[in-house]
Amino acid sequence: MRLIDYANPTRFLGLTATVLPWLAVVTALTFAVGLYLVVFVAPADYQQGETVKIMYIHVPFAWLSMFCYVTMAGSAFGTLVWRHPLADVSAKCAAPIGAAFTFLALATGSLWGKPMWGTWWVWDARLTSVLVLFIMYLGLIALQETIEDPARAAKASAILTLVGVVNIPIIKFSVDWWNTLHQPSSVFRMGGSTIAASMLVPLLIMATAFTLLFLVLHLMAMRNEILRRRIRAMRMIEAAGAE
Amino acid sequence: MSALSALFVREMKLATRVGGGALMGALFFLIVVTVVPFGVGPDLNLLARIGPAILWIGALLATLLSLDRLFQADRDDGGLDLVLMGEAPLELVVLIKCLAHWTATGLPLVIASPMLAVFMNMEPVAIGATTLTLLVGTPALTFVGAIGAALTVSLRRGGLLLAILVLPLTVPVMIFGVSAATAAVQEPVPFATPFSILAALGLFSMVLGPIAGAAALRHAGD
Amino acid sequence: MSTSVKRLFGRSLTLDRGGRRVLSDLSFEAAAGSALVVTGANGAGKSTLLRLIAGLLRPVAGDLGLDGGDPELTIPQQCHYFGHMDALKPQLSVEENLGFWRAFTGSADATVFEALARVGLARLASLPAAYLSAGQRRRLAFARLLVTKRPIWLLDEPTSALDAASEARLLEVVGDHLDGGGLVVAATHLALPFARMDSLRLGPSVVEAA
Amino acid sequence: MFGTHAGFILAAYGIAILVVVVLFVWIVVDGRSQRRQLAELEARGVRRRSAATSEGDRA
Repeated sequence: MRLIDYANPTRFLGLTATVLPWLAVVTALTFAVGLYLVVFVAPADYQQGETVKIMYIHVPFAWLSMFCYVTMAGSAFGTLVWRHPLADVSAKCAAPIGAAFTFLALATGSLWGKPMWGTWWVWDARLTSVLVLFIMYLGLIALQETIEDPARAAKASAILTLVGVVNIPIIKFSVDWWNTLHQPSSVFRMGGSTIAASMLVPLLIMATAFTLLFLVLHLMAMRNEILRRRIRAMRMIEAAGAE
Repeated sequence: MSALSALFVREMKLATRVGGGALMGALFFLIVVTVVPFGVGPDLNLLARIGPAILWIGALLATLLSLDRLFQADRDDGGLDLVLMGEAPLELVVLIKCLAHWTATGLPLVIASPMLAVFMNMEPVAIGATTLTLLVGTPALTFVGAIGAALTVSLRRGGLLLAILVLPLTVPVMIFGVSAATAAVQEPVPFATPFSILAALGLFSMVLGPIAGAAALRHAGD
Repeated sequence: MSTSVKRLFGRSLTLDRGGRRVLSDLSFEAAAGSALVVTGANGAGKSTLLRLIAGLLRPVAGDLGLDGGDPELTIPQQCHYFGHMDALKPQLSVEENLGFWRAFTGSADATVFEALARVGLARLASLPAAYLSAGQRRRLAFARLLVTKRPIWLLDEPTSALDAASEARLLEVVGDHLDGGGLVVAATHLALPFARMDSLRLGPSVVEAA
Repeated sequence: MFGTHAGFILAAYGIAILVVVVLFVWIVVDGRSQRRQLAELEARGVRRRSAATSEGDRA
């Protein structure tokens, strides 16, 4: 765990204060390059036409929806095993960002699906799994928002996150089984064809850009959360000292 | 600021702050609607046909399950005693609490319903009709549910009992809500008739709910 | 308040709770400007009497009356009830909690900040009530009696959870209320040194009378 | 320039930008409000327990 290296939240605040502006600049540059390639260079797909442009954001969102959950699971592990204070902060702050990216994966997928399949939504195995993931994010946020004490909230949501990790393969398997049993024909396969390099390069750059964006947002949210906990602690001291 | 507007503002603050759970109802709604296709299968035509009913059942359950703390929180901290002693008529207090609860919990359900209707593969007309019926019908569910919340205010496990008590009372709202929503897509049946009955039920429950709820709360202390 | 209150009285009050007779043929009289201190063992019916005056419980026989006061209002509407529970929402700040009761109860008296200063919580106005200690919660609940004007104060164990300094401050505020022509009925098992007081002792005989 | 499905493409990019911007603005606004509250508390002379102990450690 890299977070162990700077166990002290104060040091974390200092370090991120110097790193964040640079990271933001790199993110913006990567987006500029990626979007340039997507708009002016990348070719239209011979089957899907120009709608393939949606892929350059849809795939990064789908990737981040999983990456974000992995980040949360790692942080949850850090919370439960090492009881590291920054680990709960990381897990808590990743949840809303992950939910937003998962929502965008669903929304952009729907906007891509309408012209391609003629419907906004199908209960395809892959889509359904992402929807279940989205609900799990919202459930985690709801759990964190319901428990007022951050330490207790962190433990409870860490357990739920890890239970989710154990369950994800089972959910994926059962959803595959459920759908193929009923309706094998309408399953849309994205990884079916190999992607040409002229599309792959912009896609990878966009994926990198969104991953960097996630890092920037996550670090910013973590800084806020550290301050929020400090304020909470200070208010409790103030209440105790005001007799 | 008058007593009742102060009450509305406080209820909204409580609902939207940490632990208030304003959006919990909408989340529950989403889950109910998502689970249905796992039960009935992913057949889009079937889902489109049962879509309005599923949305209505989801909204009904989400409303009832979110109502159990409507008066209980106030009773547990002693605030209800002060409200009972106050100059503001208890019926209006119940009405305001219901309106605040609907704004914080029911309105998000209505706003979420077009999105969930897409999952049900519903036609644009059906989506519009269902959303409209939910907009008119969910306040009725809240007002009727408030009677159950007031009756179960002093019980430890009131939540499930509340649903048992109130579900039969919501049958008329369900019937006319779903029939108005389906009438919009099925040609021969008129939309306006069931819809106006639904609106009438909404207005009726807006009167009945506060009166019955206030009566139940007055006797809860004895 | 058109006229000030003169006298609160109960005649032959009888009250049952859960099939048990808690008060039997009880009469009392409390005059404005002095405190009626109700004492008695646990279960003697002290809290019940206060809840009865507050209109939260109904007697099976007997009646309550008030000389003076606002004829437009019922007795409970002229009472402040300071019971065991604090009626505070932990999610709201100290100021918001008190501000709500000030707006809800009507006929505003002191401002929120004046009342908070009076109970020594002015510094914590913006703090969520969840962070308060038991004694601070109690004082905040008491501040509710200061933000709106009601002539009759019903105090149930008012000094529980308070330290000596806070208790002295509370007694001073109650004394001011009495000086201003207010009426206090306090239930307690401790000796409360009010300047002018009458006492009403609820004995076990009351319970056995059932 | 995006062919017959321009509306869908623009809608996809539009909603992506909207959600990301809302998320970003929310985080920035939240950060400002936290820093403001911290400054208020510090102005009132409230001190953190950990700050006190870390000074104590150094001493």
